[in-house]
Amino acid sequence: MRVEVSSEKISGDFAKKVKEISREDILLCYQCGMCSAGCPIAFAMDLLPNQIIQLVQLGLEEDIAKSRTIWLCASCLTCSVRCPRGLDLAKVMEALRLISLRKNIDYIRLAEISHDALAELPQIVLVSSFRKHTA
Amino acid sequence: MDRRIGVYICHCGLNIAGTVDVAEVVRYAGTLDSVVIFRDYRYLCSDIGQELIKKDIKELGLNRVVVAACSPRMHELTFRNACQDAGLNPYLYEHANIREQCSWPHTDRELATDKAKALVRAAVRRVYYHEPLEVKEAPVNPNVLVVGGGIAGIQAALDIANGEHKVYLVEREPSIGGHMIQLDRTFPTLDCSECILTPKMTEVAQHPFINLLAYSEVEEVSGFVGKFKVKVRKKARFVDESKCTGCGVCEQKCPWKTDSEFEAGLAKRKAIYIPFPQAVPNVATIDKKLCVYFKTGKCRACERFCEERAVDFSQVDQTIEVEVGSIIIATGYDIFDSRLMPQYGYGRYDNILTGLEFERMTSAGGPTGGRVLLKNGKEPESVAIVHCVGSRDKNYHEYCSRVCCMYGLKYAHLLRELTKAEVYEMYIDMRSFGEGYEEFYERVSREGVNFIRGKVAEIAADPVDGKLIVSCTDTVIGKVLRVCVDMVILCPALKARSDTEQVAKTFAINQRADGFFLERHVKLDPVATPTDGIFIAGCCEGPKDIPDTVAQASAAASKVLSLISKGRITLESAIATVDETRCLGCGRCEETCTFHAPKVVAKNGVMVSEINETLCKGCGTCAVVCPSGAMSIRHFTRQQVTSMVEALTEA
Amino acid sequence: MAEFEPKIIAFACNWCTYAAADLAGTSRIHYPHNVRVVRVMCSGMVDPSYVLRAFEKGADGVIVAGCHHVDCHYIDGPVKCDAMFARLKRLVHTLGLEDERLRRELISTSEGVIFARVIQEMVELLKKLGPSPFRIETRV
Amino acid sequence: MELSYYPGCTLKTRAKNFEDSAIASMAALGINLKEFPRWNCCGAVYSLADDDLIHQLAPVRDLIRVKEQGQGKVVVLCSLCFNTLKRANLLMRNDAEKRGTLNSFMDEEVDYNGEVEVVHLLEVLRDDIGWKTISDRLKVPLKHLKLAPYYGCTLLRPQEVAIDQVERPTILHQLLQALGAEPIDFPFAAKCCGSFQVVGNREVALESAWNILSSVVSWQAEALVLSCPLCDFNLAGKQEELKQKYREFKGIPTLYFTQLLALALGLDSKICRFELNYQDPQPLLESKGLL
Repeated sequence: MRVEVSSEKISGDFAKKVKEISREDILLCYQCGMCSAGCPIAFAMDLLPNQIIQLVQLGLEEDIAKSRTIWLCASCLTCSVRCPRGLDLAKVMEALRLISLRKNIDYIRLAEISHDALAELPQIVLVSSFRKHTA
Repeated sequence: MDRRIGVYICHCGLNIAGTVDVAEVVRYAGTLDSVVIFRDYRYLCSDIGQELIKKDIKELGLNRVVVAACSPRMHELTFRNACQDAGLNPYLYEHANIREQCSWPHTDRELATDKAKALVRAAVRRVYYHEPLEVKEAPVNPNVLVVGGGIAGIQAALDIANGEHKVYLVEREPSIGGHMIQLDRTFPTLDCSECILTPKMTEVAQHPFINLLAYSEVEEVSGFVGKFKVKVRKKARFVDESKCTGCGVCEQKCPWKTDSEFEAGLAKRKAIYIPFPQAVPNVATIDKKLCVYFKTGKCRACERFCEERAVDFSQVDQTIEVEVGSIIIATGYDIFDSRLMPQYGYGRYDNILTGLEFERMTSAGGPTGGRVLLKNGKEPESVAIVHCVGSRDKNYHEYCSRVCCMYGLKYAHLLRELTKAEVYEMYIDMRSFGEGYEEFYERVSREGVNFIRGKVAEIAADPVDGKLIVSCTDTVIGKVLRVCVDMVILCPALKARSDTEQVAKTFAINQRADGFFLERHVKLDPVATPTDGIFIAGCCEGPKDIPDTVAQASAAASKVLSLISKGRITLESAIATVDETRCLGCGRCEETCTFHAPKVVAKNGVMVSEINETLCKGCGTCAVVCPSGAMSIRHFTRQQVTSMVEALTEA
Repeated sequence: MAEFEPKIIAFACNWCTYAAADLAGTSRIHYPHNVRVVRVMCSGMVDPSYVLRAFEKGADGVIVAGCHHVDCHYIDGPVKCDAMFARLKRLVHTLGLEDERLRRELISTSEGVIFARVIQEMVELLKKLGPSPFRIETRV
Repeated sequence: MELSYYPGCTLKTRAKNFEDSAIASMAALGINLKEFPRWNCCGAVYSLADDDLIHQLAPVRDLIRVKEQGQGKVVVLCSLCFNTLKRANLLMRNDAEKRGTLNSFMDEEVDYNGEVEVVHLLEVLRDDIGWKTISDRLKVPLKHLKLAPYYGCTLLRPQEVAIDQVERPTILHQLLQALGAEPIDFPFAAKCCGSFQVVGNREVALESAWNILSSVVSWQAEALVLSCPLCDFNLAGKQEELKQKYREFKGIPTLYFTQLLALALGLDSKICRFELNYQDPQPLLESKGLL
C-alpha cells in the first residue's frame, strides 16, 4: 500500500500528455467524489473516477494502466455535467484511453468477437465500441 | 508669480544615502529651473527636518516645495501638513520617491543616483505647475437609515440609536427578525435563537431613537454622504398599526389559508396574519393577493370581529421622505432553491427537507412542537445530512456558504438528542473555523454521527417503502455508498438576494461576481462601499454566521457614528473641474462616470458639464474621454502629468 | 559600445500598482533601474496623450498598470482603461512602433514580486528589440 | 412542410421500426421527413480528444450535405447521431481555429461554419408542432397505459446539446401525456444503459441495463419507452439474458416513442413494425384495447 511519489512523476510527461489531449485542467479536482457516486458503471470499477484523477495528478501512470476503469467509462457524461469544479472527466478518460490506444494496444479485438455476436449487434453498437476501444 | 522652489533630499539614515549619492542629487537639484534652495538632511520626517522646511518657507518665501524621500504613501501627508503649518497651501507640495522605488530595489550606486536625479527633476517640473487647492467641508445629517431588519440591521440600528441618534429602520416584511428569528438553536452554543433575538427586537420597538418602518421598502435614494434623501414606500397593511393590539382574533376568523413563510411552508397562515407570535411590530397584516375581499368584494370577516376597529380596507401605500446622512444596508440573503438540483429529489420525494424546514421542525414553537417527524407521523430511524447543496459548485454558486458545515453538525447533534436515528453526514471538507466550532465538531463526533467524506451525487426514492437512497462516494475508503435513510436534510447555499441588482442600483453601490454587495476593500474596509456614506453589514455582503454578522453590523454602526461624531465631511480636493469655455456639453463625461458626478446642465442657455463636487472621487476617467479637453482633474492636470512624463523620459 | 539601456515609463495607479512597486522596494526585491514610475490615481486616468508623449520623448517602452478589475478603488476604472488602451494600441501600431513596447498590466497591492518580474521581462524584451525608432539619438 | 432528415446506419437496419413509425407519424402531422442524399455514418460517438480532428470529418460532411441542399435544419432520430452531429456542429460554429483546419482539409467541399441547425425529432414535436396540436389530432388516446419514459445520455449531455433540463428532463413525459398515457417519474430515466460496453464488457453493460429495468419494474410501469436504438439493444434486446440471470424478472415490453405516436394518431399498426421490437408490446397494447 505504499506508493512512491516524486516531483519527476508529478511534473512528468504523463500528466502533461493527459492535459494536452483532453484540454482539461486536472488540478481543479477537489476530490469530492461526486463523479464516482453518480457514475452508472462505478460498481464494476476497480478504481473510482475520482481516484483516477488523483493518480493523474500524481503522475502514477502504471496504476492507471493496471486498472479497468478507463475502459469501463461509457462517456455518458453524467460526471462531466455535474462536476462542481467544472472538470470534464469524460475528456480525461478519453485522453487516458488514447494514450494507450495510440501505442497500438487495442482494448478489444475484432477477431475475438463471435459471429453470433456480430450478427446480433446493431451497427451503432459496433461502431461506437470500435471508436472507443480500438486504435 | 515667480516660482520659488525648495528641494529637500532625505538620507533616511543609510536607507537612501547607502545607495544614492545624496550630495550629487542635491547639487543637481540646484541646477534645476526655479529652485532657490536645496538641502539634504538625515531624517527629514523628524521634527527638526520639518522645521527646516518650515523655516525656509517663511524666511525665503518659498512657494513650492519638493521632498525626495520615502514613498508618498508614507510621508506625503506629513510634509503637506508641514507646508500648511508654514502658511503654504498643501497642494503646492510634491513628493519624490527615491527610497522604495530607487535606493531599495537598486544596487548600482551610479545608476540609482541617476534615477534619483530624474525623479527629483520630474517632481520639480511638476510642482512648477501645481495650483493651490481649497479644502472644502460639508455638514453631516446625523440621522441614519438602516435597510433590513434582520439581526444585522437590528444590531446596527441599536448601536446607533443607543448613541442617541435617530435611526429609520426599514423592513420589507410585516415584522423584523429576518432569517435569525426562524432558526431554532444556534451553533455551537445551542442557545435558542428566539430567546436571544426577541429582547433585541423589543428594544427596537420601544427605542425612542428608532423609527421602525416595517412592511416598507426603499424606493429612491438621492443626494450624497451627509445629505441623502430617501423615499420609503410604506405598504398598506389594511390594518391600522396604531389601533391593532395583536390579539389575533382576526386570524382565527379569517377563512383563507396559504403556506406560512415563517414556518418555511410546514404550516399554514391566514390571509390576515401576524407572521409569528413575537412579531415586531405585533400587528396584523392583510395579504392582498390571498384575501378574498380584494377579489370578490365579499367576506370582511376580520373587520367584523376586530374589536379595536383596526381593519381598514381603504388603506393605500404611502410614500414617506426621510433625510439622513448615512445609510447601512443589511438586506440579508436568499436561500438556494434546492429544486435547481433535481438530482437531489427535493420537491419530488417526501421527507427531503431543507435546513430551514428542519429548523422549524425542531423548534419547540414550530409546527411539530419540536418533534422530528416523517410525513407519515413517525420518527425517522435514519437521517442523512447533505452538505454543499448549491455551494462550492461551479454549476450553481462557486463560493463556500460558510455556515452550512456548522449548522449541519448542529442538525446531527439535535437528531441524536431528539431521536434514536442513525445519522449520516456527507461533507466535502469540514469547515469549523469559529470560536468553539472545532470543539463542537468533536462533541458531535463523540455523539455517534457517521461522517462520510464525499459530495452526494443523487438521491432516489424506493417506490415500495419510500426509503431514500443517497448515493455518495466515501472518498476515504474509495467506495461508492448507497445509504438508505428515512429522511434527508439538505444544506442549501446562502445566496445573494434575487433583487440585489435592483437594490445596488437604488443605492448606487455595486455587486461582486458572486452576486453579493461589493465592499470598498475586502480586507481593510469590509463594511464600507465605494459610495461614501453607504455601508453594508451581514449576509448581503456575503454568507456569514451570526457572530460575524453582529460584528459587522457594529462595525458599520461605528463607521456611521464617526461620521456623525465629526459632523462634517472633508471633500476630496483633487477632483474634476470643467473649463466651461471649452465644454461642448456632449455628455461623454456623464456617461463614463460611475459616481454620477458630472451632469450636463444649461448655463446661460449653453449646455455644459457641471461637476457635483461631493460625488466626484477624482479618478479622472472623465478627462480621458472628454473630446474637447474641457475636463481636467485638479492636481492631475494634463500639464502636471505631462511635465513629469517628459522629465522622466529625458536623458 | 556600452549595452543599450532601455527607458521605460510605467503609469501606476496609486492604490494597487504603485503600492506593489513600493512593496517590491520594501521587500528589497531587485529589478532593473530602467523604469520610471508616474503615479496616477487610477489607470483609467491615463490619457493616451501621456503615453504618446513618453514615446515621442524617447521612451523605449511604456507600461500602463493598475488594479485588477475586482480591486478598483473607483469600481470600474480598469474597464475604462482597457477601452482606452485598445484604442491606444492601434494608434501605436499605426505609428510603426512594435506592439510589445506598450504593455498593460494588472498588479495588485500585494504583488510586488510581479511588479519586479514585469519590469525584468520588459527590460529583457526591449534589449532584444533595441532602441525605440523614435529615440532622438537614433534618428538621422 | 418538408424537413431534411438524417437516419444514420441503425435506423436503416435493425431499427427500421423506429424510422418507419417516425416518418409515417410525421407525415400524418403534416411534416415530410426527407432523407438528404449522400449521407454517411456520423461516427456514432463524438470524439472527446482535443487533438483528434479526423473523427470530426464524418459528421461535418453530413452537415455539409444538408447545407448543400439549401436546408437550414436537419432532424435526427437516433440519439447518438443527434449528439455527434450537434456537437460537431457546435465545434464548427464556435472554434474558429479547428473550423479553419477542417475546412482547409476538406478543400473539395464548400466551407462550413455551423450554419445548419441540428434538432432531434422530439424537439420538432415540442417546438414546431406543439403538444396541443398532437393532442387535438389523437385518434386513439393511449388511456390507462403506465409508461416509463427513458432518455438515456445523449439527448441530455453535455449541457450544450441538451434538448431538455439535464437532470430532470420532461420532454418525453410531456409527449406521452399529450398522447393520453400516464408517464411515470422514475429516478433512472437519464442513467446510462451501459452503451457500447455490451461489446467489450458485456457483464457490465448487462448490469447497467438491469439497474434501469429493475427500477422501471419497481415503479410499476407497464412498458418502457425508448428513443435510441443502442439503448433498445441493451434494455430490450438483453432482457432474455437478464431473465435468466434474475429469476424474478418477468420482462417488460418496450417501444419507441414514435410507435406510440403512430398508434395514437390512428395509423395502421403495421407501420410500427412491431416484429422488430425485441420485446413485443402487442399483448399489452391489445389488453388495453389499443390494437
